[in-house]
Amino acid sequence: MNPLVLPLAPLVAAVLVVLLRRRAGLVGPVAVGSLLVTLGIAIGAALTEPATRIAWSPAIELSLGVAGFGRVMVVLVPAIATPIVAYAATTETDGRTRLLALMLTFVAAMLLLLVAGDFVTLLIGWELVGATSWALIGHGWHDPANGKSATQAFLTTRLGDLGLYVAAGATLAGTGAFAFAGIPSAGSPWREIIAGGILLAAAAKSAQVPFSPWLFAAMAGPTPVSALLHSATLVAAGAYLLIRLAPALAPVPWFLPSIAVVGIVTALAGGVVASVGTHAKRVLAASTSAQYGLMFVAIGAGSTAAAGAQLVTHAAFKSLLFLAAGVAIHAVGTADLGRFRLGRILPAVAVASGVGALALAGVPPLGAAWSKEAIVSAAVEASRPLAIATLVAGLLGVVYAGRFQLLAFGAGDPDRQVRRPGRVELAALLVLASATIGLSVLWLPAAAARVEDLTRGTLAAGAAWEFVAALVTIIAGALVLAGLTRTGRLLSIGIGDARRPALENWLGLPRLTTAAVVRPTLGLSAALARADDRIIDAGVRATARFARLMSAMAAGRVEVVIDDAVRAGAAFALVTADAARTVDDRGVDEAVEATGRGVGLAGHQSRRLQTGLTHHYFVIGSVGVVAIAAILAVSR
Amino acid sequence: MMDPVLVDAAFVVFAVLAIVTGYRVFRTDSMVRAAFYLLASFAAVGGIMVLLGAEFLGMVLILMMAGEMLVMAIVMVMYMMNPAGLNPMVMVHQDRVAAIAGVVAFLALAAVGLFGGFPNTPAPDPSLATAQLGRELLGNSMLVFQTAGVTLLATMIGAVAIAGARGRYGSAEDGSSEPPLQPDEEATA
Amino acid sequence: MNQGESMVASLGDILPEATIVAGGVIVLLFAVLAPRSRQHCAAWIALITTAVAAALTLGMLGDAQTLTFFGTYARDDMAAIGRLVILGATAATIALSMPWFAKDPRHGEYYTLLLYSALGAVLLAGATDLKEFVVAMLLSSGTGFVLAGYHRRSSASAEAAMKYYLLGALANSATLMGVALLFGLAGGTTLSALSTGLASASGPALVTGVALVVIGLTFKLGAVPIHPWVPDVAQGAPAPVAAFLTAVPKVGAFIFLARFVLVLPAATMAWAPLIAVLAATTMTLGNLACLWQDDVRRLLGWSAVSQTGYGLMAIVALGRSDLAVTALLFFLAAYVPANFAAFGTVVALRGRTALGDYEGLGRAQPWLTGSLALSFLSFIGVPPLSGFVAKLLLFLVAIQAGYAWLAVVAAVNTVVSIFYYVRVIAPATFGVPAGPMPTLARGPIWTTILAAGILILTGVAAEPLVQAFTSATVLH
Amino acid sequence: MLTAAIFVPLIAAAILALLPRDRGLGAHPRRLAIVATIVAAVPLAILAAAWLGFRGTGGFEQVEAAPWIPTLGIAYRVGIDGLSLPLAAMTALLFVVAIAYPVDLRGRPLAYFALLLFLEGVSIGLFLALDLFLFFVFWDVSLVAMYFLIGAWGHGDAQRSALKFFLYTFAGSLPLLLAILGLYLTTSPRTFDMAEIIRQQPLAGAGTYAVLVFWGFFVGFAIKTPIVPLHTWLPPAHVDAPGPASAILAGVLLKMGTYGFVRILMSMLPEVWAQFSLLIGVMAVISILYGALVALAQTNLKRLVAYTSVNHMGYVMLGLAAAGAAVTGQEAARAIALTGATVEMVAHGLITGALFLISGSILTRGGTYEIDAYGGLLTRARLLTALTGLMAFASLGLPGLAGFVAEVQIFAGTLAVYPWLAALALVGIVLTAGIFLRMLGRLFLGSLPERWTEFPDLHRREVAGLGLLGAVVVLIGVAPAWLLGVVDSFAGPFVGRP
Amino acid sequence: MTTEAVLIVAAALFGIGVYGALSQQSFVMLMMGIELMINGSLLALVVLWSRAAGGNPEGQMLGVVFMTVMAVEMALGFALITGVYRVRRADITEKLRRLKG
Repeated sequence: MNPLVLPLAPLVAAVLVVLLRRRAGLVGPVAVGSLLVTLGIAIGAALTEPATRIAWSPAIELSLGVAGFGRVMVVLVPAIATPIVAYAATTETDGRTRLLALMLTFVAAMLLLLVAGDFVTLLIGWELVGATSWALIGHGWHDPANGKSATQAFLTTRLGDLGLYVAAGATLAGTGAFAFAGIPSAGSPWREIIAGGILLAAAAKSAQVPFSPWLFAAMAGPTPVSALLHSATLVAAGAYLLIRLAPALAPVPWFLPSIAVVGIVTALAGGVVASVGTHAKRVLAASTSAQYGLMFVAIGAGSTAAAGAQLVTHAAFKSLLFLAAGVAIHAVGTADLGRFRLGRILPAVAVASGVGALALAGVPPLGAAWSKEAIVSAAVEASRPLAIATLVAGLLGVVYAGRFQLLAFGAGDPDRQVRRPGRVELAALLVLASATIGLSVLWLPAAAARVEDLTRGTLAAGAAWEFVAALVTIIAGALVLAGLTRTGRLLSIGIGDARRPALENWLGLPRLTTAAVVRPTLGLSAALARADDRIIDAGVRATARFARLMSAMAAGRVEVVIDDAVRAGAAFALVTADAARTVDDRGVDEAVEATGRGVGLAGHQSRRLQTGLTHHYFVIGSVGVVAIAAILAVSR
Repeated sequence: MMDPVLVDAAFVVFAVLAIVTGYRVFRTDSMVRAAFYLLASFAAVGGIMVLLGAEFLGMVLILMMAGEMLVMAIVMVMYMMNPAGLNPMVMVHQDRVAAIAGVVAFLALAAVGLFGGFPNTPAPDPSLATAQLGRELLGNSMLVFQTAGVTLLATMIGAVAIAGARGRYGSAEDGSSEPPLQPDEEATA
Repeated sequence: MNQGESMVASLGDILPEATIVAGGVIVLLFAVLAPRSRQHCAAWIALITTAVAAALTLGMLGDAQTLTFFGTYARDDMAAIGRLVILGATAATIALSMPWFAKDPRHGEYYTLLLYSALGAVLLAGATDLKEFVVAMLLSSGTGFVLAGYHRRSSASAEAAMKYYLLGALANSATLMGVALLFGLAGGTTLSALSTGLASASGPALVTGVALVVIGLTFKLGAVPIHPWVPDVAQGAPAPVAAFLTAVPKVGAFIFLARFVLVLPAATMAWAPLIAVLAATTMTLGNLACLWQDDVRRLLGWSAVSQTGYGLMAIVALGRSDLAVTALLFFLAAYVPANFAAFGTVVALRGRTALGDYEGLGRAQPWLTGSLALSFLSFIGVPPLSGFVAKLLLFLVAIQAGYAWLAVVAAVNTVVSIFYYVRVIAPATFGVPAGPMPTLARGPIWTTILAAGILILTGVAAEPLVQAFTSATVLH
Repeated sequence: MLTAAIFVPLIAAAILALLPRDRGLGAHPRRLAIVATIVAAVPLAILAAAWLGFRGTGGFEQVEAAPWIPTLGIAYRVGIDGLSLPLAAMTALLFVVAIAYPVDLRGRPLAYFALLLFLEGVSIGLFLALDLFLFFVFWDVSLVAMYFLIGAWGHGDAQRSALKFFLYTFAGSLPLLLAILGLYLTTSPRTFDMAEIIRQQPLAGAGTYAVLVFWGFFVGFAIKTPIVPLHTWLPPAHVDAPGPASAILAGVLLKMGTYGFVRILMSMLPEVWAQFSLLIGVMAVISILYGALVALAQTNLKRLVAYTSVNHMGYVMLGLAAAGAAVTGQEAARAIALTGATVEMVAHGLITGALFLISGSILTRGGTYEIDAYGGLLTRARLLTALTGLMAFASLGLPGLAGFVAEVQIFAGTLAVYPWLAALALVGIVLTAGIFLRMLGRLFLGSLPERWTEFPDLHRREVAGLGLLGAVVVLIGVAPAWLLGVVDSFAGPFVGRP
Repeated sequence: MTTEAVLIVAAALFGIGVYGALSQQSFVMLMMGIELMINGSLLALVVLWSRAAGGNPEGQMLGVVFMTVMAVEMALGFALITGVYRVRRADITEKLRRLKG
């Protein structure tokens, strides 16, 4: 089997969807069906590990293959996407065809990214994922704000993409080709450059600090889009890349520690943001950043297997949570967490969401708890402060997970009139909730080896006290929640309205970016554009001044030498000066134009030499003879 | 051959005459007088030329200039501002520049005369000069001679064409202008 | 030595020239004798004369290359090629003149003068002797003064003629002194005598003599410093004459200048820097003065000045580049038709000369506009017109001669020149005509188109010309 | 056959120019457009055939030669290699679309189509020419034709812009001519034959003389490319030119400069190029960043696209700087940089050509290029939005489209040679992304202003033309092997890749 | 009567001629200046012919040529003066300044 079939299947389906846009009834089933087919193909591929090469030119060969952690991911992506697309097909009415086609394209791009065995292919998938996400986020295009958010998201991730370009170039420089396989053989400094590039790309894509705010912007898209982007796809790409390539780059001494630092910082910062947020989707988005931060910690600590497990479990429960949040938002028409509390009205949804929240909090025996446990173990093995920080992040996780669940689906007024979810929505929730629960198999003793095999990584040998510590954090978190609920500060967390916006909005990070990057760029751009329109005003002035000086000199000297003929010269010298001043006063645009004008002035001047008076011509001729004789006499 | 002293004396006289009269051409207040000064200057130069052995050239010069100056005097009387051509007049411009130019020209050529480094190969027998000229005219310089003839012919035609007031078909000037921009104006023109 | 026989034999060397002399006389006699209604036939006689002379010249091309008339005249390819260009230009002038002078009662002798003026240029091109040079220059200028003033009722024509005359008389007189000095230094007047006689000469006499001769030539060339007549004649003289006078004397003068500089003693006389300076100032001044001209004829006059400057680059390279002669001759062969295509347009448009009157010419007279544009593009040096090949060769020889700076100056000037050419072409092609734009007659139109056609033809098929020019011998 | 590709449009142009204006084709612009399009397609077909017959030997193929001015070593020589073939083919394609594209003919259809066909022959000729003289002839003539196109069918201050364009680019062509002559004079035997000169390498080790010749060429090509700060002729020329002329100007004429860099400077003066390649790289990066930043601030659609051209040509120059650098051991990367630069020429030609055509269509409909005058056009013009979006994404280097294929190779190749320059240049792609996303947002998204409620979508001729370009852009983006293979057959041997 | 002395006389005549040509307003007077220049040239020629060129007959021929020049220029000058006076009533250079620039 050609691995190219994997991305092609949803792509063909996307085309099919567009073609079928007039048959409204068929669109949804085709989209979902195609994903199921893709899922089948993906499972097949994961078992057979196909690989192929496509030659672009004698110098560039693309290699595609399902290998390593990619085997898990190719299955995971369509598996998560299927319920989400089904959800989208039933809930979204505005531009549904476009949305579904784009989602399918997005899945195709994501699959291409996953089957990439070299940097060019990776870049193709990577950038296509970014571009389709731009279109998905900006789906509601009538509102200009959505377009802006989409652009922000795209630009931020593209900034990270530069790292990938750099890594690609460095790989080429170091190995003569683009394939991942060559990375270990790349020498210094290329390996360092590759490492730096990949770290940048992964951090941007996985919404790590300082790139995290784009995830908020990405919330401008419809709920299924958020679910798709934040669970197993867009955001996962960064972590996936690190899981795939970190082992090869591990010899770079600063590489893994930096990953860990980025991860833990994000995990903590994201945890805080998620804990104080009041916008349902943003809370979840911040939690996504935080959870991916944990994955980075795992990778940084040397356990790609733990990160992989976390990625899988997170994909399941986060998409579940997003869909649940979507149902809730749909029901009440707002994303403000203070206005939800739908537990009594939508009990089924609340239960499903509860499963997700428990997973997010890392409560055993769910699979998510196992993966979190593995991360802690890895962190312990790597460094003690890291381990402690990881535990703190876990505590925050319990808080924001619980807070979300309580605020969104806590007990509220049972008689509120809200829109109720349809069957497909519930089914999607059910599927995802089952998956979340099903992942509890990770606790089985045989699972560890299996995970190590699937991720091609290793798990740290955990100690018993770590499990205890994890339980303690959960209990502590629960106590905090209880306290907050008791004091009625669950929503506000005791933070004043003045400080809330900054805190909520990624601790003010976006404002910093605006001030430090966006504004200067735009300002520079405007300034340059102005300058370009009237380049080098100074040049004009200088030219004019020079002309004036010259003509003044001519006026002074020439009058002494020959009176009449050159009195004319003096006259136009003055005119030149005058004209030059006019030019100066006008303060004209470009240096080129100034040159042209200078020549034009010279034109006026030289015409003045032709006075129309023959005796002047005689003088010119006489001077000419003298000059000619002088030149002849001087030159040898 | 004349006595060298006499020759020198004659040369000095002619030279002074040529220069002084030449200068007076532009320092007189009457054009007619200027013409005669010029004639005198030419005559003096003709004299020097005779002294130098170019009898034929010298005499031709004198005769030619005599005729020419008559024409010039007539033209002046005909066209110049003061019909009599005898009234005082100063019609000079850029006098200073002209003087400088004249002095520069003189100094340069005088320098050429003094330091020119011309070879010193005098004519072997000046008495043969006129006969040589005749042979030259019809021999080596045949082409030059013929060209000069054509030139004189062309000059005559040209001078008549420009200056002649009456043509073969009435006034010579009718129709002697540019065609009008629009053809219909031609009828009225 | 039997002088009579050799004279007859020599006469065979100047058959084309003799033909022109005879043609001129016949035209004159015809003009005197024929009734007014038949006067225009004089033009045909003149045209036939040029054709016969050209045919005779063609026969002489590539023949034995000798000096004739005791070393005073060259019967070489250089002269023959110059003669062909001059005769072609003269024929074009005649074609332009026929309708232009149709109303002039002195129509007939005009052609005699024209033929003799051409003869002057022809003789100048062949002269290898200072006497012949002086007489030829006199013939060429004397007739030129008259031709320039031929519109006897036009004050502009009279003014142009007078100024042309005054400058010419001054320059010629100065030249006489130069000739006298060179004769004194060399002991002879032929160029070969100069080349041996001047070999050891140096000092102020040589410098002054050469300077004064060069001054005379700059008058004929319309180069700085005796250039001011060119725009005046271009504007004031009858348009066909303007075309003639801005082109034909130049051909003779360029060729004589080439012969002249080659006999100067290379050891003591560095003439190339002088010519280079003259070239640079001439092209620059001509171009600058063109920039704001609102009179198309005057513009063409100034552009003729600048073109002379380009041509002088070839003179600079003489003896320093194996292609200098090629460049010079090609320049002449490219410049002359372009000049006639431009002035021909003016003639065909009944002397239309105000820049504003050219607005919308493209819609009214597409063929003439095309010709005008082609001639301007050739002046600029846009391929594949012959002006381009000429400029390429000029740049080439200048660089080869070590005068790259001159090539750069010429290049800068070329860019400047675009501006004023476009000032004419742009309104002509993009504008809308304000009224009808009647033409004079078919003859000038066809002449113009033919001249423009030659520009394309000699530009695209340049090889025959390049080959002929490269193998041309230059006697002196 | 290649000769026919040059001369069929030239001859057709001559015939059109001579046709009567009030009868026959002259009186039927629509029929005339069809005829012109068919003629314009002939070179495309010929070049397609040439492509099929292309063997990729590394040298010039399908050479056709005839003596022209043998005395001076000038001959008519045309042929193709992996560099010229893609460019010539792109040119032919772009011309077919440009000629078929609807435009306001101002009552002079014959002249319009004659000029465009003339320009097509000339442009193709330039890329196929294997003789410096012939090359220069085509170079200069293209300026004249473009001058008249802008002047006669432009809008705004068209004549001034046309003049500026003409003066400026002609000023560039003269140093070029001087440099050609300087180079020619050193050949022995003297010849203008490019292949022979490349073989001779007459200026190897020629010191200052070679450097002077180099900068003559450089200035000539840099103005046309254009490289900042020699770019100021470009925006006015583009803004005032009619859409198809803009497309040709950006798509074809700018490529002449970069093509000249490779074909002449890098091939004939490789030592000097290597000597200055870092400087050239720096200039390229300045062009990239400057072009992008200035474009970011534009409110005029055409100026915006024009400045992105400056930016994109900067990428090309960057690739060329890296490809010609004297860095041993990175032959593979340098070949990739060269391939990328060449592909960028093709890609930019197609993409920016299309964007200028689109600008023309928008002007026809809305009467202004001011971006802020529009908004929400997606409501009314879906095809316009789709095609603009496609081209905008292609221009910002989205994978799957032609621009990416070029840019990834340029960056990767350059990074191996000049890591810091490449890193700086990469910022350019974020900026271009910002430029185009903002542009798309402001033109098409948001709410539709009242005045555009009747805004018509593209019609068939426009869709067909843009669709064709789009298809090729996608084809190159998705499966570029057919193109890269051809280009690589030139690039590999050029850098001496083992 | 040395060569140098004659040449200085010739130089003086030439110089006066130049002065006249440049300083005179009237066409006729101006022409007289030119005549004087030729006069000087002629004198220089003859002395050089006689003393430096060994009496080469070409020199005398050149003298004839010079005189031809003088005659032709004067004849045409008068004709042109007549013509200009007829259409422009102009007798001095200052009156001819329509063509300029």
